[in-house]
Amino acid sequence: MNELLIIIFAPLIAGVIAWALDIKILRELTGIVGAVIPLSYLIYLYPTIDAGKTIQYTASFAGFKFNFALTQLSWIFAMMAGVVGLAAVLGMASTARSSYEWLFALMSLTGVFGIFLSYDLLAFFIFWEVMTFGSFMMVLKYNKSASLKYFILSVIGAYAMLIAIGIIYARVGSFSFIQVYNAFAQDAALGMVGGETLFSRGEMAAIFGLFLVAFGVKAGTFPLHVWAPDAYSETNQSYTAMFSGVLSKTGVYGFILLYMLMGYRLMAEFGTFRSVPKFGYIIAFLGGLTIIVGGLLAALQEDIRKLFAYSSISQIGYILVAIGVGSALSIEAGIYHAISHALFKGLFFLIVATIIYRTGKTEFKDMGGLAEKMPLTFAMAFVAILSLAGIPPLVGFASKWLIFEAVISQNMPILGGMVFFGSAIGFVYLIRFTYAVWFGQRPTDLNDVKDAPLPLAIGMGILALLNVVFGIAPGLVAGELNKIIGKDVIGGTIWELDIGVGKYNGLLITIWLVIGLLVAAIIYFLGARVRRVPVTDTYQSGNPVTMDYNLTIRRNFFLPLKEALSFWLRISFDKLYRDIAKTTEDFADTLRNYVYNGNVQSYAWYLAIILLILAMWGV
Amino acid sequence: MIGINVYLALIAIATLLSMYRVFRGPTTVDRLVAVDIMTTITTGLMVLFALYYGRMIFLDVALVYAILAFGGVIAFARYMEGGL
Amino acid sequence: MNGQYAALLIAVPLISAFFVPLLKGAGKNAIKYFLIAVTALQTGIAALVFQQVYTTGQPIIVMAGGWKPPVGINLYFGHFAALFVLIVAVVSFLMAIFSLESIKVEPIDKYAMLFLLLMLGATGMIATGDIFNLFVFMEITAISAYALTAYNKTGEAAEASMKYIVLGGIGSSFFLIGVALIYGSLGTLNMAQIAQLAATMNPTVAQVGLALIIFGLAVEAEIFPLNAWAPDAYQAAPHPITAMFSAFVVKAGLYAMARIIYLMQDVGSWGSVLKLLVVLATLTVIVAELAALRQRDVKRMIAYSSIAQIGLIALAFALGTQSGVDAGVFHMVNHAIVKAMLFLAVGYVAMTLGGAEIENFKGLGRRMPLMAFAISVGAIATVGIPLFNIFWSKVRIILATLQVGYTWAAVLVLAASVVEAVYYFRLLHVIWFEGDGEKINENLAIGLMVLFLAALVVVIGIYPDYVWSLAQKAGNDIFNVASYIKNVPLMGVGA
Amino acid sequence: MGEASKISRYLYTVIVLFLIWLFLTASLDPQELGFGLLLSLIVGAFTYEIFTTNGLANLSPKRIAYAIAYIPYFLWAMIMANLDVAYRVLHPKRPINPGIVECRTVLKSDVGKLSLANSITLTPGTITLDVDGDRYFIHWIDVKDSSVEGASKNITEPFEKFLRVIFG
Amino acid sequence: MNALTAVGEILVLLGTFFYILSSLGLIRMPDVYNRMQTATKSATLGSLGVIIGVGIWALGTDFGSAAWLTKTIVIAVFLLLTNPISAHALIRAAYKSGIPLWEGSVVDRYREHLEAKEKEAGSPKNPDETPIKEGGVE
Amino acid sequence: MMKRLLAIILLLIVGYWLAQGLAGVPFGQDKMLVGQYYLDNVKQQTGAVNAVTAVVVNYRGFDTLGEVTVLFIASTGVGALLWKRKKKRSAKTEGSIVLTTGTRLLVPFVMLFGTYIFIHGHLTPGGGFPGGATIATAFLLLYLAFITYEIPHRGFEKTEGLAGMGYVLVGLIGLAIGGYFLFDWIWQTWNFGTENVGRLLSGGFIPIIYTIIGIKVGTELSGIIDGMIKEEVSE
Amino acid sequence: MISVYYFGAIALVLIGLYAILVKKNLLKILIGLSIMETGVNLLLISIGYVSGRSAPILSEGIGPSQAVDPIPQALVLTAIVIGVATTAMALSVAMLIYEKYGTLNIEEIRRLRG
Ligand code: NA
Ligand code: NA
Repeated sequence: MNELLIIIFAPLIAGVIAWALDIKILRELTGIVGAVIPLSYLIYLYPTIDAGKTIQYTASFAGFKFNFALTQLSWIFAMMAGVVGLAAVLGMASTARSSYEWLFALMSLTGVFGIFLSYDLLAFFIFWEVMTFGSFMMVLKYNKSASLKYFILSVIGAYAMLIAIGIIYARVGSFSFIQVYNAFAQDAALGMVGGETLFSRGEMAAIFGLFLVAFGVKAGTFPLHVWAPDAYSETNQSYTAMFSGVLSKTGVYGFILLYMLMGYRLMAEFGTFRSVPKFGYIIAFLGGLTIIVGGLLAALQEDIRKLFAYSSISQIGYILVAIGVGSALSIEAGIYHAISHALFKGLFFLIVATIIYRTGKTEFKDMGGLAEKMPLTFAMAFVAILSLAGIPPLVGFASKWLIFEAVISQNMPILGGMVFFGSAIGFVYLIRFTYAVWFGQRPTDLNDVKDAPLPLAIGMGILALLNVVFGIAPGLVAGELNKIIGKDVIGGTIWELDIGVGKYNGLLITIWLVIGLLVAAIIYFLGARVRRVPVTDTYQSGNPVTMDYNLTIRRNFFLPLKEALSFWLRISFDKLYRDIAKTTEDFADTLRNYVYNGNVQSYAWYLAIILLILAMWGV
Repeated sequence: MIGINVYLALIAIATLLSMYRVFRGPTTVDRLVAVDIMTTITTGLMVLFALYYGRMIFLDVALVYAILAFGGVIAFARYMEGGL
Repeated sequence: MNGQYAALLIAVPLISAFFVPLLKGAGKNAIKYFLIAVTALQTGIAALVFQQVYTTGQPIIVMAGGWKPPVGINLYFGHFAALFVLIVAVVSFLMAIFSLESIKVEPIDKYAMLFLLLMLGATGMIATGDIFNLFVFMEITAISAYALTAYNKTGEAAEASMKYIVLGGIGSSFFLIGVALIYGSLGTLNMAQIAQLAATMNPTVAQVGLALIIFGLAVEAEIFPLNAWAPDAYQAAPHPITAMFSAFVVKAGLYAMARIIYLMQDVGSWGSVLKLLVVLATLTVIVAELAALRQRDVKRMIAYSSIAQIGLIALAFALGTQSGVDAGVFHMVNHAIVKAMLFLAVGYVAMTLGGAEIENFKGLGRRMPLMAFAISVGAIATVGIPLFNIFWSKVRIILATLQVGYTWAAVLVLAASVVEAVYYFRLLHVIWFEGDGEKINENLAIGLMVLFLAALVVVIGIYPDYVWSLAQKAGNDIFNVASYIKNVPLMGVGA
Repeated sequence: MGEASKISRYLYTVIVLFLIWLFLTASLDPQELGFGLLLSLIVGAFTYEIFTTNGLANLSPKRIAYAIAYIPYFLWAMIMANLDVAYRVLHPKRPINPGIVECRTVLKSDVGKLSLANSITLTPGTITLDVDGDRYFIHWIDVKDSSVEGASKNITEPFEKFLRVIFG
Repeated sequence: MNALTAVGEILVLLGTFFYILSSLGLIRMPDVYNRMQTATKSATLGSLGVIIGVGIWALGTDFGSAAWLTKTIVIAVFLLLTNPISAHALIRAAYKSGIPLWEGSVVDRYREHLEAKEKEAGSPKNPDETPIKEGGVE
Repeated sequence: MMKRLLAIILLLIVGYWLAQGLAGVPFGQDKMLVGQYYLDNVKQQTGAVNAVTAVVVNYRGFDTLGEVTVLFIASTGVGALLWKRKKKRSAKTEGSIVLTTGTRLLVPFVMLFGTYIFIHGHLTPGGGFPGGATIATAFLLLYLAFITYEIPHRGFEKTEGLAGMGYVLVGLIGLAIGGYFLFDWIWQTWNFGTENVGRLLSGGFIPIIYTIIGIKVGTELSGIIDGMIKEEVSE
Repeated sequence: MISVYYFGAIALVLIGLYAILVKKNLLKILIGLSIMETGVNLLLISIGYVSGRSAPILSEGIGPSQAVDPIPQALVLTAIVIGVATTAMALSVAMLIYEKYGTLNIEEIRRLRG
């Protein structure tokens, strides 16, 4: 069997076995093996990819030719999926409750690998569906309305994609990326010289719009993001590490594909503005809006799962901004941020999983002072928080910095502002998370909480480690990214990123940081003998901190913000969609009762009317 | 003499005339009586047609028709008086 | 090998149906087992025919009475008929087994006869090579369907049957007018000869005749808005019969429609007939899906879903391209399997739990896990999730539709599919995540049947190549009229 | 009157049926004759029990002679009846005086009663409405005498002298 | 033209006349009872005329054979036997389904008979108790 | 009223359309293709004088088999739908002596005539269906005249089944002897009755099939009548 | 100009359809259906007619060139029987409906809908 197929199908097969076995421990082991195999193969294939080769595989199946390829780009995305997938699966070993979850989690992982390794539109679509279905089933188990929302939007997205693919296929006669690319390139060239193009302007707009919907839904782009907060929060949180960390990246990957396959054609058709393709603005500005909306809403959440769900949305916004801008640098920056988001958000959700696993609580108001009880988890959270907040020397800083530079270098101040705003609001919600969960007074029922179980700890460990490693040595990532474009867009060394207008040296910063920390530690230990005070025994302005005060940060902390935004919060796309759905259902009812009214004579009239139409049609 | 066409036409007219009662009624039995008469006349018409075409085989058709019509009329009549 | 034995496909169910009155004394179960035996035998013969046609690649032409067409009526077991007659037989066999458990209403002997004749009618409709004989077999199918629809003898059943009768009656009358026109113009009823001479027809006659024939068949093929009888009939009929309606009865009508459409492709107004059919087929999908959306009766909901799928097949056939027809045939096969399974499972649940209302399906995952599993597989397959059989045919239909340039139709059909996804989603949720209850012992035979069908769904979903190659050959059988004409040994009357 | 033997009844039925067959085919082709006989035998076997009680006794010369004589008599009555109808239908004033009267009959056999009833129906201005035992209820288009005796004298008696002999 | 065709045609002519008469009676008479009075008789006689007439007429043609006459006789006898029976059944149906006699009717002995019978029986006779008579009718 | 008006307008348009179609098939014109072949060859190929019969039984035997089946379905269906655990005649008024006696006299004749019709199917118009219908009329008359009359159900159902099987068997014998289902082996293999064309003993298996059909139709229609005429008896 | 037979046939079909479209009583609708079938049969027969020719029974001096088309007649025989069968089915269903619903008014026979 071909190695690409092994990478793709190993998780699914493992999942089916785990599901069929349904024996505790065995199924966990099988599941982990299913996640390890693709990762191992990807690592094993690295030398080949590094040598600039692509691994191709073509299968004739169901009357179609399916193409698969492992390219530099897909290898990067697949690695991301492999790592985060493994971490998530490790987490699931602790938190998953049934073989059902193993089956569908691993099925969605297969979908993800399939998407990244497909080299034709149909395979891409099929694995897209597999992934969607698997993740949908994961949500379904936990929450009906969340899964329904996710499902409907996903199905709409998938069907949008199918139509776009179908239109392309109808003209090109093939699904293969190469042939599709060639056709579009030729078309673009023809269009330049005013020749007869394969696709009309309207068709190009339709294809672009359809793909925008398809990828936008999956990525959680505003205003198609409404499924994400619920879906991310209403499932196994270990799985969400993969869901938010990897699955949403398929949307990102889709946008990149869009650029690769038909970027020229779209540019030729719709032109550019300040050297950025006009269609790219749409993606970029939707990304910007996504950053702001996601960030603000994240700040307003009372539930940690929701907080990170919205945070995920917001972070994807960054990536879309970067990709939308469409320069070589910005695309690399986008992918870089995709990786770092996968790493830190995966880590976050595993942390959330651990907290929920140990405490059974999800809301700020029920938490506090956990740092003392769960030191390891807290350490992980510390890494994640720093990374997300974009504090050097963690990976989050490197990618955000790149995006900011890429946007600014394209002279796009508004987008730059949006990105900056996103970072600011990120601090806001992270502070709350930091304080409300880990510090302050601990509710008494959490006094017996234990730290993370081993599998979860390993999973978190892997991700935390990578957060640090890629932060200290950002060139590791940048080097791979450059290979996609084929030139050193991001210069520098392993430790240093150099993009001409600016430099970032992860190692240097780390060294300074370590020195700083050492100084702090020395001061701490050499300082006056401080009385050890339990975190719960806190005074403020000479008065004991009451539970009421303690709760302020945990409950409606950002109420003023909420009130300030009340006008905007009332505009809810969620509600709009709900209204549309309700209207559709009512319409369906009316139609059903009117058309199938039970009266045989009405039915006979239908026949007569068809006869009339036949007669009038002149058929 | 007068010619078979004329008889055919006249009998056909008689059939049509009895149709009047079929549509007019007013009671169901009126219609039934009319149908009965109509079938009787039609039987005669069919026999005459056999002669017109010179095909004796049509006489069988007329007899089958008479039998079925008789059965039908009796059935309706019995239905009307509650005899089914 | 001489293929005349294929006439047994007609003779066996007939003679068996006639035999049932003699068996009446032997008791209800004897009749039910007899039914199983006959359908098994039919399956065997159909398998033989299938095997011969697909290995030799040559159709079997059964010449009734030894008369060569167009003098005599011939049956044409080409790739399509061979495949579908087998499906008819297999589904009948499964439903005969299901009847063992599910048919309690008397008189069983009459049920068995009507059951066999329903199977016979569909077989004949698929096999016949004569347009009037098609009418006869269509009526055999329809009238036994009328009777079986009302078989439960409830008010609803009678009502449903009456609707079916009235609409079916109008349809068949106009069908016959169409036949009369075509016969009047060409002097022949043989399909191959009609195809041969179609181009020479008076264009007005051809237009009106073709339109009327399509109209008549569209009632049986459940094309909107001629399908108003169908939800009622599906809901009211005994469960095995509903499965048969959906799995092959409607398909026989659909096939007949496709066959005649393609036979008449030399007729001037062909394109506009197809266009109209595309519109109606799309409407069929949309209206049926919307009607299913808030349906409380699961059997009726699946009935609407079935109609929608039929609309999809009709759309595929109306595209007028080889790829469309292939996709349509493929979808027919897949849909037959899935809907047989769904109606089997839903029927069994309804008879065990006392009704098909959605409330009865609460906690089904715990109460009847096998049936819940089957319904889930069926639902997921119908929605068109990869790794399940319908995905492949649905994608093919959409691609074929877009290839012809009916983007609007593809968009509308997919929009309707979103609706379909929603109601199946709700069903699944009710089954697995709502309610509770004690586990009920599920009937072994029925359990095995649904597992078999579910396995088919998944196997075809994972490995569609074989069935797809069958579908392609069968599709070619419909689409490639020149080879159809060539294969029928017309004796040159009137030439 | 007692019942005749089964064989007699059967043979009588077969003979009648075969005669009808001869009339139907009017052919002396042995194939026709043979099949006619065969079918008469088969149909006779199924139906002789309801067809006749007297069997071959019906074929006595006297009865046949009276039956033959009855034909012109009846036809004449019928033609008279129709001329009467013609008068009433075509007369602009439609001179009618209808009512239902009762008659008695001396006939005993069912076939006799049937023949009487049919004869009444087909002759001047009368239709048999019902028969109950020996009492006939008759719709009369021009009631001349509403008493039982008077009506009988007018309506039933003219036919009975023949029918009494033919059917007993 | 020969004697047979002449006789036949005369009979057909007369029959046709009675047919028309019959349908006129059907139209002109005031109620269902009187319609029956006029229509049944003339239709039957008309049939006799037309049908036997055809039989005889055919004998005089070049395609004629004895079978024409015998067959027409069978048909004529059949009608002669059945028409009064159906008239009887119909008039009974009319009466029992409650159609009143024409307002000018002078007497209704049947009503008296039925009323007397009802009084005598107390309740209407149960039809189930009357079994089919075994044996023939003479 | 509006509805009626709409219906009329609609029907007029449809009618006009149909008429347009029919205008392309002129009345009275010779449009025969296969039909002429039948007329030219019927006597020699099937031994039947009545071309319609030959078409019905020989050339288009499949239609006829189907037709028989349809009627069988109707009888079965009526039986199934009107099935009651216990059924009984529900007539309230007895037939008068006029009707009962008339029926007694007519039934043998009607039955004989029914057999006459189907046995002469290849020579005269008619055949199994009108013959069967005639026979059924005899039973109808019995039902109408005698309010307690019932057909022998078991026997009728079995006869119906046997007749149907007989038809298929004749067809299968054709398959065995001549290689084709519904092959007329009597005429084409045995050449029975070739010298008799126009007489009774000719027409190959037509008389056999028409006899079978006649019996089948007769019993079936009687069964339908029986099914419809009776009502449920509550126990 | 369209022949009177065609005209009659179409008229019957349309009258039947009219009854189906406007009559409220189920039996009348079924009668409409039967009328329609009759019209169709008449049409079939008319289509097979050839001017100046006789029934396709090749006796009594009628040869192959003097007979009308036998096929439509054969078809009509079949169609009639099918019509009878449909009518029988329809009537028994109507009886069933009357038994269960106590009415034959189609406006009231609509428990199944939606
Ligand atoms: Na009469
Ligand atoms: Na009469």
